[in-house]
Amino acid sequence: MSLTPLDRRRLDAFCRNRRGFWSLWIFLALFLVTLAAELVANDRPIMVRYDGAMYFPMVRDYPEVTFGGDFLTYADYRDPYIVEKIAEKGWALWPPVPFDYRAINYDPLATHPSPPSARNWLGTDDQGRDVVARLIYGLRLSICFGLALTLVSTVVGVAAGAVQGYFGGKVDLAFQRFLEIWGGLPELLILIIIASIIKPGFWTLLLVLVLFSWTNLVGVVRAEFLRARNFDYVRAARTLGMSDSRIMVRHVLPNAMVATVTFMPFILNSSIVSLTALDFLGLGLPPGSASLGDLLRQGKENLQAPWLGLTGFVVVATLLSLLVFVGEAVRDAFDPRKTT
Amino acid sequence: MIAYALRRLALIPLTLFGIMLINFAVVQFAPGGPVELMISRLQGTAVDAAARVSGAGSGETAQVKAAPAQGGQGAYRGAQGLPPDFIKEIERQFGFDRPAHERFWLMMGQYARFDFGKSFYRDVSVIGLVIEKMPTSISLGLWSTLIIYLVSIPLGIAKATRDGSRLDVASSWAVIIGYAVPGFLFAIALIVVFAGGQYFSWFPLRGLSSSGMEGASLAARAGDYFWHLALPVTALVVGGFAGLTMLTKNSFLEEINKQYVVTARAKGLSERRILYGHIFRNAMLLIVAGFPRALVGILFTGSVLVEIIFSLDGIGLLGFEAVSNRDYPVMFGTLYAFSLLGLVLNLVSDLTYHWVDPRIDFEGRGG
Amino acid sequence: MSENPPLLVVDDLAVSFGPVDAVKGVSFTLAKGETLALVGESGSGKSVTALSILQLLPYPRARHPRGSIRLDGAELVGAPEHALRKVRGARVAMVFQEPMTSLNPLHSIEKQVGEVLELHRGMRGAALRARVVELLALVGLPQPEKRLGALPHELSGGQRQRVMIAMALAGEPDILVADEPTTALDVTIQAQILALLKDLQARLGMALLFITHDLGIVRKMADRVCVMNGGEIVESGRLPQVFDAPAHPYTKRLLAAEPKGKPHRPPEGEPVVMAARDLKVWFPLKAGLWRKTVGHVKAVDGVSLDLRRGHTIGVVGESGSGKTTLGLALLRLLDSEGEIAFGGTAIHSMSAGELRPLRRQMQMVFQDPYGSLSPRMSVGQIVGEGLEVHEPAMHAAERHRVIAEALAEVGLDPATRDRYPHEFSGGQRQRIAIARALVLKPKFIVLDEPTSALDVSVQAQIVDLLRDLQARHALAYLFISHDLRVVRALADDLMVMKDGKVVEAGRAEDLFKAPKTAYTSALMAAAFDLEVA
Amino acid sequence: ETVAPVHGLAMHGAPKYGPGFRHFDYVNPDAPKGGEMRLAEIGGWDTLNPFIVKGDPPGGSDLPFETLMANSADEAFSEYGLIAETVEVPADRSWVVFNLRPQARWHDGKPITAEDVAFSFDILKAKGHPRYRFYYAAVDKVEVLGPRRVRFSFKPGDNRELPLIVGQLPILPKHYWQGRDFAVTTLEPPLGSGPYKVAAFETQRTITYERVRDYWGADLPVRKGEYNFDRIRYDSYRDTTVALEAFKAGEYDWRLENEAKKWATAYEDWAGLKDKRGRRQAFANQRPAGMQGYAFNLRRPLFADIRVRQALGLAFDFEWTNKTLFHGQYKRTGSYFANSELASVGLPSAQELAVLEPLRGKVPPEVFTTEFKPPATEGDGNIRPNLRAAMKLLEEAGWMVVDGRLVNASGQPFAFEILLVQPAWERITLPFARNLARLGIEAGVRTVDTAQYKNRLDHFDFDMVVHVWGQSQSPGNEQLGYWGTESADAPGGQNLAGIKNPAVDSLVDLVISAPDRETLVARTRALDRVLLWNHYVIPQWHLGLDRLVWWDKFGMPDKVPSSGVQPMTWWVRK
Ligand SMILES: Nc1ncnc2c1ncn2[C@@H]1O[C@H](COP(=O)(O)OP(=O)(O)OP(=O)(O)O)[C@@H](O)[C@H]1O
Ligand SMILES: Nc1ncnc2c1ncn2[C@@H]1O[C@H](COP(=O)(O)OP(=O)(O)OP(=O)(O)O)[C@@H](O)[C@H]1O
Ligand SMILES: [Mg+2]
Ligand SMILES: [Mg+2]
Repeated sequence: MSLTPLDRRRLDAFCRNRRGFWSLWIFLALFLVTLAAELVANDRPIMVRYDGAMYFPMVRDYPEVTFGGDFLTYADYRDPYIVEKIAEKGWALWPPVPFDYRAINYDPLATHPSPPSARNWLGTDDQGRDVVARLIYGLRLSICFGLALTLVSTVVGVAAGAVQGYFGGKVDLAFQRFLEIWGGLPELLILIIIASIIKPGFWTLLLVLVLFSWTNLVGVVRAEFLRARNFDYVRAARTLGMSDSRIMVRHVLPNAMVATVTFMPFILNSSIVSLTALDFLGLGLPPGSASLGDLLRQGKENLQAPWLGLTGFVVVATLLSLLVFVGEAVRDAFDPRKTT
Repeated sequence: MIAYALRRLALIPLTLFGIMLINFAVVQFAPGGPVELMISRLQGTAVDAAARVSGAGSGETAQVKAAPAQGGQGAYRGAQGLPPDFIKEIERQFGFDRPAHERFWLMMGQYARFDFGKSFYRDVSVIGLVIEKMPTSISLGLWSTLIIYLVSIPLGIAKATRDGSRLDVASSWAVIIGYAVPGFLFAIALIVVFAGGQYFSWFPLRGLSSSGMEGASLAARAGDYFWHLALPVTALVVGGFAGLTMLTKNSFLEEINKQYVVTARAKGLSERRILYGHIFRNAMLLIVAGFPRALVGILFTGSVLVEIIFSLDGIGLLGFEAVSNRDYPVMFGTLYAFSLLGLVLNLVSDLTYHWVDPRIDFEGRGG
Repeated sequence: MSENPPLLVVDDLAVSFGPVDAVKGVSFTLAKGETLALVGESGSGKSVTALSILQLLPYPRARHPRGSIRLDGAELVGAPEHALRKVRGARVAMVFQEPMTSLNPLHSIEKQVGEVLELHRGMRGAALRARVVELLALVGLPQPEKRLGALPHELSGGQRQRVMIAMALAGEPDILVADEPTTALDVTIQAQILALLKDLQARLGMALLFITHDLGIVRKMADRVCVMNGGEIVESGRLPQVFDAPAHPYTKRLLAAEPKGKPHRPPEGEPVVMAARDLKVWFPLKAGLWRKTVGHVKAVDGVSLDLRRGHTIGVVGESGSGKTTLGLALLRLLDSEGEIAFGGTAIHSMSAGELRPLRRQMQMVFQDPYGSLSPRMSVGQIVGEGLEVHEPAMHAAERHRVIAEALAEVGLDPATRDRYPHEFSGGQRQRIAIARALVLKPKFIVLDEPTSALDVSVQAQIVDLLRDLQARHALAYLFISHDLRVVRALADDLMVMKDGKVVEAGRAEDLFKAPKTAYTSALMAAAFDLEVA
Repeated sequence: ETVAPVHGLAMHGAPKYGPGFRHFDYVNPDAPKGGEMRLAEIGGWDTLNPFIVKGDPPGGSDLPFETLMANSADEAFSEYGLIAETVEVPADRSWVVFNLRPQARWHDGKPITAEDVAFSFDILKAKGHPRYRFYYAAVDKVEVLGPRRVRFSFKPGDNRELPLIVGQLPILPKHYWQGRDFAVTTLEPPLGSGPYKVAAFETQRTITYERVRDYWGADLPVRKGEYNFDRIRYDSYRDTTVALEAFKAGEYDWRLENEAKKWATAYEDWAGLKDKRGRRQAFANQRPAGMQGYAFNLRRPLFADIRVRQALGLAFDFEWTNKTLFHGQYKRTGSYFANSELASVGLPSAQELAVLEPLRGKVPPEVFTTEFKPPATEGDGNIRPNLRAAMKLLEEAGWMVVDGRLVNASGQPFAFEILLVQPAWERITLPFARNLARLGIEAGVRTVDTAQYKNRLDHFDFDMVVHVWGQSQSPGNEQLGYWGTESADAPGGQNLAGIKNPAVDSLVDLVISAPDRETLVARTRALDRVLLWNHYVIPQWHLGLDRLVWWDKFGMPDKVPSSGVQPMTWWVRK
């Protein structure tokens, strides 16, 4: 599919916003690295040579006995006993961060959380898990979750706001009442109820959070539509005999995206944070999951270990800045007066 | 517009009824009602609602609460379980011996007469509670809203006019970092640095007034008030700039290139006057549209954390605890009051749309 | 007069937008009390030149690769903001070409005019208001006291233009740059405005940079003329010199061009395409905090008409007489009372959904082309959208071809199809709007001042095109215009409106020859015999 | 029937302090009076009536009130006369008579009468906190025998605690409460008789108590050397971290730390420690710590096999947990009555054997042969030896590893869920779950909110929870609820593990009916052994210390009693 000249212009305009352009690349790079988290940070070696044979623990599980251990259960490659056995008859090639998000660092007998060291670049958390590894896995989860939640709730919210603002009248009146009632729902209680029915996981949480986050944009989008529907070009579009949905999508929406574009990065961020807030209700991700929010929570609970909170904060701030800058570039791209 | 406003007003009771009904229904499904909570309170096994947030009870040894007036010897008496007739009595006390629909109509009847009842757990009327907590919430809400708007809007405007400049980038960073700072960390950091014993003991740790200020002069009391407000309000606002600043900036960017701005410029108006006199009103719609939500948020929910950390008692905490403790009269009472406030604010903001931009109407279109 | 030392010197001015060179080295001078007319092809760079004087182009997108503009010897190009601020509005005022979009949509006209007075004349309170009323009366706005609180969208196109003029004059500038200041005005008002300008010029020694397509006005007003084409001044000199003995071929072409030809006579007895009975549109006038209705503007007040296949009804009448409103109401774009029938089906009671399939057959060219173009769509998309909706089967490539053809037909370079509307000149935008309506080949088109921003040569081209399309496809037009020459060239029936009512209607030829009412004859006289006025 | 009035009562045997004792051993009788102690509590308060179910009373709300008898802090369970001068108890303890002190006075100067006692009993039972209803359920009636003489008679039953429990009855002034509603929360400080009265307060924020100058009981042996501060203030904080900071900033004086992490790290930078204006010290106590542990739900067939339970216990690495997560502050719990003389040690004594012998065959054989020691590790995270032992046990129990997972003969995997209520426990439990995973066991960890947790516990809908069974120095009827067969199926009961063991039942009965302290201790230890060797729980840890920090302006007695530090025996150094 080739780009239309107009899209070309938009792309150019996007790229001309250097900050946004680089932010996007950095973000994508970060995201890619985290997508490949297993290869970057893992508590299994990439390759093991033992007794003349090659093993690929990342791909397959091998019982411990394979390497001369005691058990038929799968080997724990960080177990000093196994490490020793492998060292006797071969070698192991480790990824740059030899921990995954669950692996506990047993070797230096520090009290956890332990401060940054050569072994754990950003220290360990309060269970002795490597912060870098948790960050990499946590970013993946948080970004995926945040993106999905933001996307879904934005689409739903914008659509709802658009319908209300564009049609006005009875539709608006009824929809607004519905929203008001919906907004009056006791979020906390509903979450508690849901928590007592289901065992939360990625998708269920996504669904649950969408229930409450889609309303965020409705009000502002509605306002933008209420205004824009009076513009002459909307009237012109109507004269052309276009369907309402087409007018909304092609004519009004592009000119009523200010709030949406502005708030998207923030919605993404709050998606990430709200995921942890649920932990307090026991409706969070299963304990032990790595997420950015979890890091922040640990930071709060361990003020004596500032590297936890600081790492969380720096990552969130970076992520948010990147997204805001990308958002600005997107805004520029769609601003007719900024394109050449 | 009058007709529209009247219609909306007429719909408010209906909406309110809907909200109450839905909430009432939802509450029926909540696991563990007030009766169960009361029982676990009696048995000393309840975990304080705010404890999950405040960190109380994070010790590694699970503690059995000793009965306050006793030496602890008798506390295990509760271990034998509660007799069923006692549970029945608590149910009766809370009115749970009636069927749900009966309770609902009873409640709505009382609410229609603005009788919101009393808290389950203490002998204070819900209205009394709300009134008691109101000053704190209003203080926090008012000042932080004011500061956020007074800073964000001019900043957003300045950023729009200097889009892409160093000031723009730097201020973006600043507000984003403010936003990204986890609220509790920031609040605690404020306390450690400015109120703790370590560095500067400049500000008080708790509350909204010093004790013994009753007799002091008005100025001294006002000074005391702001002295106490400084830290909590700082903690509240720091995260609030980002959204509004960026919204203002983008709204202005949207307008700043329009033809009428060129006209205004051709008149010889100063940039400032163009921005505030001409563009402002055109760009303000979104800010107005977001206002009710922001206000209700700050008043009602936004400050639970700050209230906990600075040991303030506001509506936020009240509502949060009411839900967690299943203190239904308080929960429904605050819900009622704030829904009403929210509904009215919604209407006012809609009317403001029309006032800001008279082209806006709410008539049906299309279809 | 022209012996005065030059007040404004424009020297080798060039303007470029990115790769586009809009103006390529223009030089002229303007002395106190002098009137310089800038004429030329649509899109030749007249407006851009005018905007450069006040440095109002969208910098930094727009650049001046070279050239200077000096006012009383002081350089304006690249002058600092505060210096410019002293010039703008006070010494040099500007009437913008597109009054419809140039007013602040949310400020009352009182505020917009008053602001200039307050800023440059230091007026306040009652004096300010009195002066605003006076100014509005001067430019011929009816009942100015009553409409002080009106917002721009509540005014007709001509009324807005007059507000613009009042605004520019309020500062009593040394130089007035008027970019097509009378396009939306009927001839009577036009004459009144021109007289007003002349009077001011005489009294205050105001210099006038007049940009117009209307050569009649040039003849009447100008001392000197510059003719622009393709971003350059191809010929300049004193009025008689240029007009009587044009040297440049473009000037010759321009002077020769005039909407020619007669409406072709379609056969009688064709079916009625659009019929209206007793159509009424009353706008409520609101006041007070609660915006209570205190009266009505009877914009259209009981109009009936029958438009037959292949026919054109010309609608003329003073500015604010309800022409636009009538057009909008016929297409059901405004709520109205009365009956409307399209192709025999009553459409006044149809819902929007029922109406939608009929839309393709009835189109409109809006009086404010700029406002009617979606700012975030390219021109190609705008023109092609109707096709996309109504002929979904059409291949993309085919659609491309049709769009290019439509653009070419209205005299636009198809290569510009990927530009946004704001990157065009006023006349170009108007043509885009025409192309959008025509590309669908509807049965019925309302053309609301479709040629007001076009120079005579393009105008002639458009008129020919319209006539040609009508002949080929038996289109029916409702043609609204102040330019009676164009009306005469296109309309076979005529409707004269005043205050929302039809004062006179009938065969165009007859009316032109023998107007029955004084109102019509005054209009005619003013139109065809400007010098007389 | 007449019995001689005595000055004090012990649960078993004779009280430690004889008649005419001057003061408790753990006080300084010459402690100077004066000064102020500032304390903090978490959470607000809204009522000054601590005796009812509604409202939250402030810290120290019991200071203005007194009971008939006062506990001593260095005995298992003994009481000495406070408002009561003497008590009369028959040998079968079927009733009790209290003779009130003539000098006992309310703060308004009126004497405390037998009527007040009867009134207190009635109103507390009728309108007071429901716990009074349970405590005094076995009290048949109260009779006022004279102006200062009152008698409580008990329903038939062998409950030796009752006179002591009645001794704990708070006494309220009848004349004050007449015309006032006892059942509602109040902000009017109720009239009391204790060493302090409320001086100033702000609801939710702070309260100050002031020493009563002419306190009638100041020189009583049970009061001597205590309550030395002129003023005691409680400030309310909502957040623990802030409360800690406030302490460090000198906003209050005295603090009990309950988090190992904070104890180890949070005071390092405390200016008070650096310049020696503050102190940090842990005081050992002998308060029974009870049993805290991962409790198996025996109702699940998965845990029916004792070898399985034992194997799971082997996977819990206490030493590592303690070292790396708790800064080595905790002790492993090896008894259900840890940190007290009730805990079993070594091999069973003769007296214990006498109790256990009849049960031979019904209890695990190790009870007689081996001292119970929870499995130990090196503490370096390498628990291979334990895992080997565990695997062996599991294999014996019929489990085997297939495809890395532990399955039984019918191929069902070994999977269960550890249910938590406090997020803070996740960090302790997740490493345990990781260790289990190495045995091929799939242990999920789930944290839920209080209401749901309670709900699931009430219906025994869990596989494993963390639970603590609190114990007193004097175990009694509560043991039935903890371990009795009958309570195993009572919803909401405390027998979470679902123990249904006749041997345990008979031991519990013996404990409850123990005639004297010595027998009680022996029988309790026997019970302890049987419970331990049944591996009903995976024992965790206990502290046995009061971790204290304070601004060093106080003097304190030389001796810390067995029930821990008593702040009210401290005084402000001059
Ligand atoms: N913002 C812009 N970006 C790019 N090109 C522009 C822009 N504004 C104007 N142009 C181009 O500059 C040229 C001159 O435009 P200008 O508005 O001066 O024409 P004009 O002579 O006033 O024509 P008209 O009579 O139609 O108003 C046109 O070809 C137009 O397309
Ligand atoms: N929305 C509105 N609210 C109030 N009055 C309006 C509104 N729209 C138009 N009018 C008034 O209706 C009258 C007719 O307007 P209309 O636009 O139809 O005039 P017109 O004949 O097209 O004039 P022009 O030639 O100047 O364009 C004018 O007096 C105008 O002020
Ligand atoms: Mg132009
Ligand atoms: Mg018009």
